[in-house]
Amino acid sequence: MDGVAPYVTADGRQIGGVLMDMRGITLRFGGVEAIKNISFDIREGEIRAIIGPNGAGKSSMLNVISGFYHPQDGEVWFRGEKRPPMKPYQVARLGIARTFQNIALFEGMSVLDNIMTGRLTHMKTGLLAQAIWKGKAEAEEVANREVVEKIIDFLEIQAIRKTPVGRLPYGLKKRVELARALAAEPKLLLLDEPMAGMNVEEKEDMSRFILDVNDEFGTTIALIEHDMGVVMDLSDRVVVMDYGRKIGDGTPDEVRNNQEVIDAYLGVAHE
Amino acid sequence: MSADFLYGIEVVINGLMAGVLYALVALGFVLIFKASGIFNFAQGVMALFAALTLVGIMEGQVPFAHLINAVFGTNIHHFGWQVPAILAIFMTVLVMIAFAWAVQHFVFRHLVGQEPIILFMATIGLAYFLEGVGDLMWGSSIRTLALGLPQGGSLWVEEMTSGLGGDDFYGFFIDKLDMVATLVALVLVAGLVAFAQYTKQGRAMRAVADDHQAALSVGISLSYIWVLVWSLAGIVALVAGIMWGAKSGVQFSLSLIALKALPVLMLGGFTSIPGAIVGGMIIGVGEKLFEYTIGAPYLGGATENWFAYMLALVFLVFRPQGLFGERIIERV
Amino acid sequence: MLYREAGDFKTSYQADSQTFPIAFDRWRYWAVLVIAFCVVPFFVNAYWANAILVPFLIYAIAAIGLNILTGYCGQVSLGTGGFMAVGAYACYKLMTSFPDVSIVIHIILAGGITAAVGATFGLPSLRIKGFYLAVATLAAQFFLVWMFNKVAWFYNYSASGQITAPERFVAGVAVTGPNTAPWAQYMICLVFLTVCALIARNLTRGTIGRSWMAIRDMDIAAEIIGVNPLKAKLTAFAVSSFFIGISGALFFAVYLGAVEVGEAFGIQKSFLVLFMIIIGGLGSLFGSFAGAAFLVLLPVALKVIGVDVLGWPTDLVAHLQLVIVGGLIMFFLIKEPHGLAQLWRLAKEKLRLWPFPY
Amino acid sequence: MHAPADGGPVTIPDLLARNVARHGTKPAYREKEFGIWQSWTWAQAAEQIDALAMGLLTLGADAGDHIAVSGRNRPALYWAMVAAQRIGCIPVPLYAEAAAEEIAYALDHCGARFAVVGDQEQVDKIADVRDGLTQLEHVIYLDGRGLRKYDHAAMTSYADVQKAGRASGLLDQVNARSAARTYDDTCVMLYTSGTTGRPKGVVLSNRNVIETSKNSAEFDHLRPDDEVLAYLPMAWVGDFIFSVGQAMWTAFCVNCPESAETMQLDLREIGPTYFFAPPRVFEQQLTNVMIRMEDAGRFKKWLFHRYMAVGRRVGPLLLDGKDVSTGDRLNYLLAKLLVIGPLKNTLGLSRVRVGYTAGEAIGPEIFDFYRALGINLKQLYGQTEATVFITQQPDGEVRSDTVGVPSPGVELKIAENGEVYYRSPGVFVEYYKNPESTASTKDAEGWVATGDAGFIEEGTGHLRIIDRAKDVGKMADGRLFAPKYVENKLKFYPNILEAVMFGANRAFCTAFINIDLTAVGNWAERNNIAYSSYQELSQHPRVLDMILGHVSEVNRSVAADPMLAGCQVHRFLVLHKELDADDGEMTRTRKVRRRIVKEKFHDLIAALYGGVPEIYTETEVTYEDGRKGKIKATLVICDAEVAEEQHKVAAE
Repeated sequence: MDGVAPYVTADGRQIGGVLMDMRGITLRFGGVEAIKNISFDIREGEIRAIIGPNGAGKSSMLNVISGFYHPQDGEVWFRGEKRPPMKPYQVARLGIARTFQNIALFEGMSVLDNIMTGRLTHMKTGLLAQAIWKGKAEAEEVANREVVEKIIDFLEIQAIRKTPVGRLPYGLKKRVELARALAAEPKLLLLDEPMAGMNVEEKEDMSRFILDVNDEFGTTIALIEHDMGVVMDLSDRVVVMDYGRKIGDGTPDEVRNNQEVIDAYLGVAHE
Repeated sequence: MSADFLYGIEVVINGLMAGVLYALVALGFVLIFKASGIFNFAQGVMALFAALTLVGIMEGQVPFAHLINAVFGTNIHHFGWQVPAILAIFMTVLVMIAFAWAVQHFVFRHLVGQEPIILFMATIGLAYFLEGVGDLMWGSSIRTLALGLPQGGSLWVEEMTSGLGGDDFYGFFIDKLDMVATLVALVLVAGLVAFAQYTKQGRAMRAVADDHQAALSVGISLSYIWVLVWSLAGIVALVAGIMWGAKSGVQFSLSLIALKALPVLMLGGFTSIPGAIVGGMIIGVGEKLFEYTIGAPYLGGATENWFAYMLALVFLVFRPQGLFGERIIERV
Repeated sequence: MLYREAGDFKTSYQADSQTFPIAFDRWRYWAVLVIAFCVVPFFVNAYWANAILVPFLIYAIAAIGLNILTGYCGQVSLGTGGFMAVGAYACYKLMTSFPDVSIVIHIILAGGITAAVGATFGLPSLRIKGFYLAVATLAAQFFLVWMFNKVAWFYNYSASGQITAPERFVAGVAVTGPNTAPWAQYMICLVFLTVCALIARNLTRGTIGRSWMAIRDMDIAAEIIGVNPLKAKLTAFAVSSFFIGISGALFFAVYLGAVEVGEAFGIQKSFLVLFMIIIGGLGSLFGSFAGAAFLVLLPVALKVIGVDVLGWPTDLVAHLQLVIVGGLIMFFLIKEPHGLAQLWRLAKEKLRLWPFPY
Repeated sequence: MHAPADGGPVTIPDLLARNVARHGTKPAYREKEFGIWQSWTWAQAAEQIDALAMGLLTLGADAGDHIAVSGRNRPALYWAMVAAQRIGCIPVPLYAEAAAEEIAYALDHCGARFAVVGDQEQVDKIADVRDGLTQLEHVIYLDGRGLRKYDHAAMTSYADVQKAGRASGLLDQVNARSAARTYDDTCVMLYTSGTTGRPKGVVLSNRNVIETSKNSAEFDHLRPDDEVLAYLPMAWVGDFIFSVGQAMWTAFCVNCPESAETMQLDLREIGPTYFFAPPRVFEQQLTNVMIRMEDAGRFKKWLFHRYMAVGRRVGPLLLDGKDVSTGDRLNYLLAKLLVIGPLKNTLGLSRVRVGYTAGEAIGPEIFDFYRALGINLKQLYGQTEATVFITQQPDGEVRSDTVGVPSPGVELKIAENGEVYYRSPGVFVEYYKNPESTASTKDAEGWVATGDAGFIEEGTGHLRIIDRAKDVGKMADGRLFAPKYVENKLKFYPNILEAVMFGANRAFCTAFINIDLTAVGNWAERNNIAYSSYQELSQHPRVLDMILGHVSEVNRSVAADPMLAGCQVHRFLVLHKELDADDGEMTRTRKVRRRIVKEKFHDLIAALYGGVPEIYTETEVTYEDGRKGKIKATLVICDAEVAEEQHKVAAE
């Protein structure tokens, strides 16, 4: 399964070579081992799910990928290069964007501004040019606004463009956060429980958007999700974690039939 | 022993004594901060206000005399009686408790759940407000606080220690008032610690500090605790006010001196009582020594104004959570 | 009620993201500018200039500066007084060392120097947050004031320890020194304020402004989506200090003329400017103006009512002022944390929806 | 009527070329997209059109082909129609929200080889019925969202077609084709939603469209700097004339909203100067205004009512240029400042110079409301077969109860049975592939039967429409039965959405009534009346009371008119469901299909005449997603107060 040969999924999407490779990642907080020597890869164009019971270390893993936590052990390879220890914002510039488990929008800003912040990694003009505004800064602003508007249109949030995010209902906030991540035009998109706390309808919308994103922009997506149904529908391959260990890795079906997984995860779910 | 060294010692001793006072005020901060997460910038002004009130009551001054005269064209100033110190102190304590209740009831009850920085700015507003009220009640002229506390250098100590360092050392010069202050402070600190450790309210206080929800769930009334800590802070402020007031008169600068407690906290950490004490000592000794060794000779003196802050600043850069504060693990 | 927006549509992003997207606001803005530049100068007299206009203009600059740091970037600073002092003394040293360079240059340079100092004191903000930082900035306040007091070089060894602004001219008109015309004082401050406000607006509307606000609203998330906290915070400190430095320079050179650091730039000044932006509205340029105007007018109003009308003693009124200001701060933080600017915004909303309630 | 002697423009493409020459750099089309109003000048639009035209050639479009166009109003789709004309094809705009089978019928009937559609929704609809459509060769879609995985064998994106076109360099061929078109060639074919039976394809020639556009544009002094909002179905003749015919003739700018939901917002942003809306739109707007004002504070309410009163009194007079006392003028000025101005503005109507309503009679108070705002709102009477204009109201002669005087170039005559006939340069060529209907509608001299009964007022020369000719019947005792007339009076109450009258060959009249959910629902909220469903609300005693009140009032006013006194509603019931196009009870343009309603609810009608107090019924309904279901209900039958017909007595 983990062969690096590119292949084509059932619905005709190109899955390319390895985009990100986590090798023997180990993360400790003081004495506690949140992640124990885990290795897995994420490949171009696929939707990769990370599942597992609460406290399995999923979020920690995402935080390692986005450079927020620094593993004591193991290597992170991105686009064929070993990634040196980096600050989160440097990781973002590599083209890795993410959303957060409990929404982390900038409450004080409008939807548009929030999404525009997603473009920061693409903005170059210096302080002076911005102070003058006319010319370089404005041109850059407009150019990026165009990109952002496409995304706004794509996620169907035109109506709330200028609303302060503070006033939005939960479901929409989640969507805006996705928009902000997309605005970075990431090579790898990390979604931390994109559907947590949503009703069925909202979940369906979100799933549709995730698929569309992967489909239209060919963005590689790694997501954490509790809703097994959703995961099985969405993802091409699944990593299963339990107590910081990797206990399964493969296509949804393979995982579904993996005894250890059933015991550890589905078992838990059935209680 | 060389005279210089001995003078150094003397400086340290004086520093320690000053430090104890800092620690005392710092405790006021810690109490409130632990219980309510409010960083009370007004602590200093509270000291000033307490001292003013004390003086005012003792001299039998009519509160708000100014205002009343201005509004009604009357010309009253004093009731014409003197109140004995003990009674006056007692009354002042009552005033501070009333103040504590008012603050809780009119201000911070409405700010529950706000970000700390907002609360902090609110206390700055409170400081202004209280200063104004103090001036309105008792007038803003510099007052002397005559509690009959011993003043001036202690000859006894001087004689005891003179000659230790040969002819050019005349013994330690240590102000009696400082000694008294130190004693009082020590007692109060001990008292507060004991209170926090062994009394019911004390335990409740710590419960609240640890976890509001939990405290609520076991039936502790937050606002009661908050009034309590504000009252304690008020009393602490009173003592500090008395000490400094007796030393350098009751005036606005008093509230600035109290600001010294801030760097103390930054050293000690906002949540740690021992931290506050140790921090106080460090600051006290540190600034005196610095002034003695570098400040006065090379920098033109008066370095106490900023040394404490600089020290804290530099220190913080290397240990943001302070000496005893627990490390914060950031999550997303 | 006054707004007529039908037919006021935008066909380009430039138009859509301009400062005053609504035509009506645009006209009002120009009207204000015209009055400020072409009308007021002819009527301003010494009293109005000294009591209200000039201090307002100067404090507005300072408030804009602090608002950038505190309101936009979320870093509370109590060092404003100290930084104003830097501006003032830098300006003084420049004026006296290079007498034949234009004062305008000096003031701008003074801003630059203050920016450097501010950035230095901003360094700790990378490690310490919230009121830890606020207290840390007190270090700047006390240290700087002390320094300008003790180091005679700064006040050219003058006996009084004061610094006094020599007479300087802009386009042949005296703008500093004893015999400066009120309108000249007013004009130079107005020009500086206008330019500063424009710069501030441009910075806050664009990339850098967004990274500031991102840091303010949620620093961790901000860093993860690509904001470099070091850059964001330091630029905030630098830009903020630049404005504050300019205001300090003007405050000394144009407004007071002679300054003793302790009283002119003491910690009270820091609080005053902080209060301006709290009352005016954190994170709003308009708020900076509103706050400055409010806290400049309040004492004047109180004095007029208290002393002139009611004939109360001055000190009493001064005390009342403390009570009122302190009270207002708490009131605003409780009732309207976004200050006058928010009230303004709401009023505007109502007018735009008129006659409908929503 | 013959082609312009000066050899002036004889086709829409000609007009386009003329506009490019005269107004090349002036905005011709705007669309709210990506947060701003994307704009195209006449020159740019022409380029886009040519590109598509050439693209269509590369796809092998032949002269005379029909090209279907379907989707929400978008510049690109308007261009598609002109592009079709450029290469001698006939554009056939279709109703975007029409059901798949309706679309299938149209596509099949006109034998379209190409279809230019908006988005996935349209593509899917066509895909559903594609097997049945032998002629349809290629679908061109505008918005590729979600279409990436579709089989593109017979499907291409609009942009790609244009690209291919630009690459092909077939411009000469395109020009040759459009040069070949004459004044009497077909300009467009429009399917009438037809209140009965299958839709008919109305063929309109260039002459029809251009002459009409010219006349009507001159009639209202339309100018190149006018702005219209194109939001009504493109398949409707009105939209074709306003957004294509008149737009091309006068070279004004056509603005397309971002989506149906944001229409109100976009309307406000654009602030059109020339505005058309069917009565229901004005009704809705008014209802919303009233509802929103309900929540306003005391003072605002008082202000609103005080100055709206002033507006009602003075506004219309000023509009009609009558002389008004200075006091009133000042008063109105105040009203304008405090209420009317802002109100107009928030509604987005403050710039409207000419506003039209048509299709249905409009309620007097609605009409007066807008006139009070100082909006020059006029009525016109028209048909697809007439290329819209039959009669319209000149400035200064506006009234709610007439439909105006004959439009320029239109002749009217009234048949003895009261049916209105007209003849004009706009009279359609034929019904496509349907000679019988053509013959039955249009006689040799070109007179066309409107199918409406009406009469021309003495003095004013204004036409008044009573009702559909075939619906004007006789009652058992021979008195005149004009249901529409009464129904409209009923519908003028905001609480009543629809009303259907019965009484032909009966002793007395009865009616079905649909309540307006927005209005009644809001009313219920304010009087805290709880209800769980439309059905429950519709049968709530207090609702019935309210409706009863309305009906009785109408009866009184009807009784006042001797001719129609017989048409008072004696008994009525409030329907448990809204009449709906999806259930075939209405046309897409929301006209009631009487026959179908009669059949479907025969049990209810029986009950109305049977004298029972209530009736249990089951009704089949179609849900949004096309599933069918049954709803059961017991409906209360109410007796209305009937006024004495003393006039008749007086008459004898």
